[in-house]
Amino acid sequence: MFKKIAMLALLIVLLCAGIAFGQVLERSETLYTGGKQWGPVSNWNPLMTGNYATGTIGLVYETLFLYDPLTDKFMPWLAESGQWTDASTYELKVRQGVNWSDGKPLTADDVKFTFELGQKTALNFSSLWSWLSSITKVDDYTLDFKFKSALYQEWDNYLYNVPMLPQHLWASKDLKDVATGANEKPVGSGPYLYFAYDQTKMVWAKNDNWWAIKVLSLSVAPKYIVDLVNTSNENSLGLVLQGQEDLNNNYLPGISTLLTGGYALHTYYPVAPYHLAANTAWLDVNLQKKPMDDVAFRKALAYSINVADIVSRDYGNMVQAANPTGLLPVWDKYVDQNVVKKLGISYDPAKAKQILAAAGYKDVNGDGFVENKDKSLITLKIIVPNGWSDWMAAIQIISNSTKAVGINVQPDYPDFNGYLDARLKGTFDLAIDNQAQVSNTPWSYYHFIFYDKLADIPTTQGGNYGRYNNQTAFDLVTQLDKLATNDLQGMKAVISKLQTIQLTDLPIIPLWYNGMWAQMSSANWTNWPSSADKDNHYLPVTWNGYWNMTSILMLTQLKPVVAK
Amino acid sequence: MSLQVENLKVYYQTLRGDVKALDGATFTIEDGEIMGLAGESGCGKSTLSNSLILLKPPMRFVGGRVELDNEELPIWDMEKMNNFRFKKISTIPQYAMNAMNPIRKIGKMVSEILKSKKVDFKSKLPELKRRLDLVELSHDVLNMYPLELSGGMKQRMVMVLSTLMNPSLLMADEVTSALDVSTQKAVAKMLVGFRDREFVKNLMVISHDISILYQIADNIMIMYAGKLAEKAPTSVIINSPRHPYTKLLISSLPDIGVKYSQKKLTGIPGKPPLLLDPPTGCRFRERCPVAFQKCLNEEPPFMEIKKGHFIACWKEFEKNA
Amino acid sequence: MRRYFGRKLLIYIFTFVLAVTIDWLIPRFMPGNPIQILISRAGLKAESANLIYSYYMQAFGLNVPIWQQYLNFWNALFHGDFGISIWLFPQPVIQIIMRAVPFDVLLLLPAILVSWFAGNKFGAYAARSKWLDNTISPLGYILTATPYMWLGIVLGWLFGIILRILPFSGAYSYAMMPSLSWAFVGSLLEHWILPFASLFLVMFGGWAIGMRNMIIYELEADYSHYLEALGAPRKLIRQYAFRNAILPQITGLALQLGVIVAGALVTEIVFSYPGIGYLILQAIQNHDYFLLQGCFLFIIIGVLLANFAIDIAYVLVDPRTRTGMQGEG
Amino acid sequence: MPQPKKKNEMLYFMLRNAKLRIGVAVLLIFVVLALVGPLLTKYQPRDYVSPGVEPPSSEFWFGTTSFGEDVFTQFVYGLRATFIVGLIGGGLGTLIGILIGFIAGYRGGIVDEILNMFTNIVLVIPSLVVLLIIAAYLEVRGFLFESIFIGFFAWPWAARAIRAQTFSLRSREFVDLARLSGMKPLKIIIKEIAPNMMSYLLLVYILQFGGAILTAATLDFIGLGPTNSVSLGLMMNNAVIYGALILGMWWWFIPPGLAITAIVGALYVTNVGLDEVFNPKLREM
Repeated sequence: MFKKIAMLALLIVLLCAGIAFGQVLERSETLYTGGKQWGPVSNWNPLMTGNYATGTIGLVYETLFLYDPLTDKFMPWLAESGQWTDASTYELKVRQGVNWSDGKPLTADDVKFTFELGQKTALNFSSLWSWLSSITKVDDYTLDFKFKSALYQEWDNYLYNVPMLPQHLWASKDLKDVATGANEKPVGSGPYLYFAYDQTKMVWAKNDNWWAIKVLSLSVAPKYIVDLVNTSNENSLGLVLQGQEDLNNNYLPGISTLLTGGYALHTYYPVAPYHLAANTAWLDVNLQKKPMDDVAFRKALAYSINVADIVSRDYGNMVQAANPTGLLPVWDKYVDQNVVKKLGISYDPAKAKQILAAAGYKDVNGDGFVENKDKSLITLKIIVPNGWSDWMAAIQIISNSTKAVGINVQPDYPDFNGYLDARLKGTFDLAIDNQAQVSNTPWSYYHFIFYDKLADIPTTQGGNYGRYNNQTAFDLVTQLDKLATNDLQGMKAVISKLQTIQLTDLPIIPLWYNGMWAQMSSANWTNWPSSADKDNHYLPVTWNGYWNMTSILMLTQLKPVVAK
Repeated sequence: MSLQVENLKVYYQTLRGDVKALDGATFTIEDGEIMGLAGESGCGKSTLSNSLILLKPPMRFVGGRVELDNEELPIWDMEKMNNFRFKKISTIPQYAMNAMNPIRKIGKMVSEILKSKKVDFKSKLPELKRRLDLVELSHDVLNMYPLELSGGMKQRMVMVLSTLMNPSLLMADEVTSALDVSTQKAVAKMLVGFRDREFVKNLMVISHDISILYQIADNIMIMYAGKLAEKAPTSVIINSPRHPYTKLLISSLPDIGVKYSQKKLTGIPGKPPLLLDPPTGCRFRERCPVAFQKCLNEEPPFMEIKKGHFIACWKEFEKNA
Repeated sequence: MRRYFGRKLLIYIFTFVLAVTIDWLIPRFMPGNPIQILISRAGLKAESANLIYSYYMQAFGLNVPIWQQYLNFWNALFHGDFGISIWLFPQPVIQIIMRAVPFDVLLLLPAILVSWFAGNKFGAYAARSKWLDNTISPLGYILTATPYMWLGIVLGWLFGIILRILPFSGAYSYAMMPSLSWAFVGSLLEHWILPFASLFLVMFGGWAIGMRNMIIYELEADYSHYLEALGAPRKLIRQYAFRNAILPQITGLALQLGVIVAGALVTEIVFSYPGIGYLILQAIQNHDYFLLQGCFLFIIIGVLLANFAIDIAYVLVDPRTRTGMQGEG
Repeated sequence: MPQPKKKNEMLYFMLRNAKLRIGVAVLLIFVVLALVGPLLTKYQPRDYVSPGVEPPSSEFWFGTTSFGEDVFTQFVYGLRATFIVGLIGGGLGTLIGILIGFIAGYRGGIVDEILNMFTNIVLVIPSLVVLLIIAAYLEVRGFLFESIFIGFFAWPWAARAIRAQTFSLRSREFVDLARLSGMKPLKIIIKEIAPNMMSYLLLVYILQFGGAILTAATLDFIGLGPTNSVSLGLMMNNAVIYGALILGMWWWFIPPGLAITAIVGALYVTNVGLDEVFNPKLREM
């Protein structure tokens, strides 16, 4: 009888399975990726940051430029070129010979249309219009962007983040649909086309008429890209080790131990830290609370944390300790070494003790922990989301190392929304944070840690959860934003000031760099990006915003193991 | 000579050893005889009746011989006995109220039982109906579930079913105890009726209630502590019992109808001995008003002192002698 | 009988109302704001987040008074609208659930029915002889005491990792698209075996034990003794005992449903089997309250229906319910 | 047939009942382990004591997790947690069950109708799912909390069973007697009914105990367990999330599950053993 039921159920499955076709994709032509998609694909709307299917921006919808963080170079992509004709005018030349996948040409109108959508409804780049005044079409392939006040740093960021949309298909949509519609069967200009999807994956198929084939004589290797939905880290790990998943971008603990395990496993660096740095993990310190409001205490705290221990024990050296400024390695050139030498802080328990003593934090009741100056107990909670085990491990190590200098810090693991809430409402003591991603400018980093609209934090989640309030710093950030991106000296000058402030006031305490976790399997595809000179140095990451940071070019370099 | 029991010994196995619940019973029941069996609870009367039809652990057959219609009953053999059960020897159990499968229509159950005994239901059906009429049950009961019947109805149904094959021996164990007085009388009458119509050759009626036995039994047998104390025609037992225990029993009856088991035998000090290892000699001696030396050492045999009157008591033997 | 169904129905209606209310209540009286999470996941630019925040607030109807939200909830419910998922925004929750249901059916129905029948059969055997009892019963106790997920993990490890003969993740090969090809059906069944097995085994243990004990009781019942006294063959007696013992097992099935559902949830989680259970896990991890609510309601409805089905089955086998009297309380 | 003395007879059967002996023995082993275990280890469950991924050794009896936590330490602390949940959760469940069961069973009539209806309602709702929902919204979760919630949803079947028992007892002579002698209902329940059900209540508690443990394990496994401590369920959850299967770290996920199985199984067996002791009908000679 159960056979009957099984067959019946089976039928239902098939009915619900929607488009059904039996073919199994040819392995040697297919690239299996994973690590971005934390649930079945639900929309292909490039304007819905954080929700769209892996590669919606990058594989299908493209941006005007690509940005290579490793070389800090912009690469004309849908745009041919772009420069500032005067202080407040940016002239953009749209590349000719680019077609949408439905054959229609991509012109200046599409670009204009796309940017102006942000004016009509709430999109991720809408805020642009608070300082952009108008876009005028010079000719079919030229646009002039007129600015009220030009925020050069930010503008460059938009140049490689805003996806270009086909006006002839989007103009007719109502704005709600534009902002939150699922946009099934997307039509873009990129190297891949919508092919199929189901519960477990998104399948992209190569676009043989991709403009770059002719124009840049670039061609992506995989005929199909299958992006698998993450079921569990364990499962991903299994798929990678068995060479079934070619590229995985999850944090997989223990990878370092497996590299030598005879698996066809590959990471960007053959040795520690194995992965490139994606963002900085730092300690949010709530400056509204005692004793964190005392800079001396914060300093002592900073000196007391044994980051090396976190790096080696917790991460098995898969991450690097952060520079005292917290700037990512790609931003090294902006680090003012003198400032760091003078003010830089690194693990030094003795110094921490001494600072505490000097500042008048003494262990009055002899419980091994110092008390406030008013003799009241100090017991701080340090929070990370429950289940983020690498961070959970980290704060335990922190708690141990602060204990050594007499600061009582208790690890606590609220559920994610508890963690989020505490930071947004500013009710936490200490928390780990890493929300400033690698980008074209340190401005984005400073904009986050010195976010100035303190009142709006709960809704904007703009950063600065410790509620650091220092107008000078805020002004410097704005000033930095206004500097031309080629004005390296000017930028350095401002950033050096910011660093001085940061390292003297310690609104946050940088700890380590989280990696661009990338486990690559050379079982079916080779010529992966790596640190070796002979290899390509593109980013092997499928996360949102990384395709347009050269990951797309990685696809042009891949070589199938069994040529078809 | 229909039922002959010779020195039947059936013990209960317990962890502490055998409980000698039936320690050598010898008696006979003549054809057409209704024999009443009485005694305090725990005296072994149920053990006796059960052992004759369904002797299974913790009961253990120790010795003795049972003949029904001059044919030995292999009562120690659960399987072999199946050839006799229902057909030659049957029972109306104490629990007749719940003796029927609650989720089977009665008719179906009967047919299934008959089938399992290789008896054709169809051919038996008319007889079955006749007997239902006899016990004043409508034929519809066959299409009913037990829980749709009253206690008395169930009882009668079981009576009919148990006797359907005209067994030569029927044991009725406390059939009346659960019923109200009026129904008791009715049921009792029916038992007699069954005997008169020779649905059953002979009957062993076990009851707490001597008054019931008085109404229907030809002979009454009294048991005490796993042994037979006295057996005699009903009138004799009631009017001129010989065994001191019986005397006390009868005298202690305030008036007919009171179940003596309920009020402890106030007249008789002490209580029956533990049957785990009963004392030598007469088992009643500790409570016996007339006990003497002999009772202490020797166990009195169960002897016929007058035609059809058996007792086990040294004192009485002396008198006779 | 009408009374019997009447009261059952009443209970189910009450249950449903209560469940819906709980379901609606909990998220609203718990800390944390789903929209904040939606925003935080999107990693928006601070300047744009403000606009989008208010946009979502009204998109999810969280900007109206509480009592009105409650009414809207019911209203939406009767229109089969379980709200919109945050995790898979902007998909309707009902749509997501409907995609998962077939897999639950595929997994649960066989597991429950087969284990129930098999369990009862073996339980009855166990009651038959000493050595069967000494083999089946201990096995049963161990199985029924095993946490579903653990059995799942162990099976997965054994057959998936060590022996490498069965897949232990997903409902079908990641390299396939659903289709009527034999390849796909094969893959489907292949992926189905382990989750089914771990569900089946645990439940089987429970039923076997239950039946075994029931039969033992029933064989001591008066009607069994009477049958013996009438010399009825063992077969008939056991048959009667079985028929009587099956009744509590049926009600047991109804009572167990909750536990079974729980078991299915974790089993699906262990094997990443895309049923409701797996959805629930995702909903929790992604703080998709609307999806979570949807799943909860869906399960409740499912359980209620199943209960009702069982009630009917019960009436069919137990005369007592039919003859006006209450079967079991 | 005269019965030997009741009390020591009970004891005799208890000592003689194999199921009971096995069950209790197994339980004792784990109880002891839970009590003294933490003294045997020099670590805390969340300490990072090694580079990680170490198979069992004389140093780490149960090996270490991929973060280098000592599995044995987590195991013994997890055991403690497990028993606590069983005690509190199971206890509460039984208590509520007793309360409602007694009242419904003794009072009968409309009170019974209502309580019974309520019981059935809670019975139908799959408790774990409700627990899931509740737990999912809690930002910080603790053991006590978990246990209590489990208790709050576990009582219905207990209430049902006890109600039925009370019914049957209510109509016994000695209760009637007590009633006639004008005893207060509560007093009757406590003085007359409860004592006659002690054995039964014990059985109910044992089952509740086991149930609570399993529920807790399930919750923890889904990742909704206590946020600040270890439990056997949590260990399994971590093992699965952090690839213990693929990495072949059997020592990480075998012990916790095995322990739960053993404990709950032992509870069930004990339960049956006691049942056989209390109901002579079930004793095998």
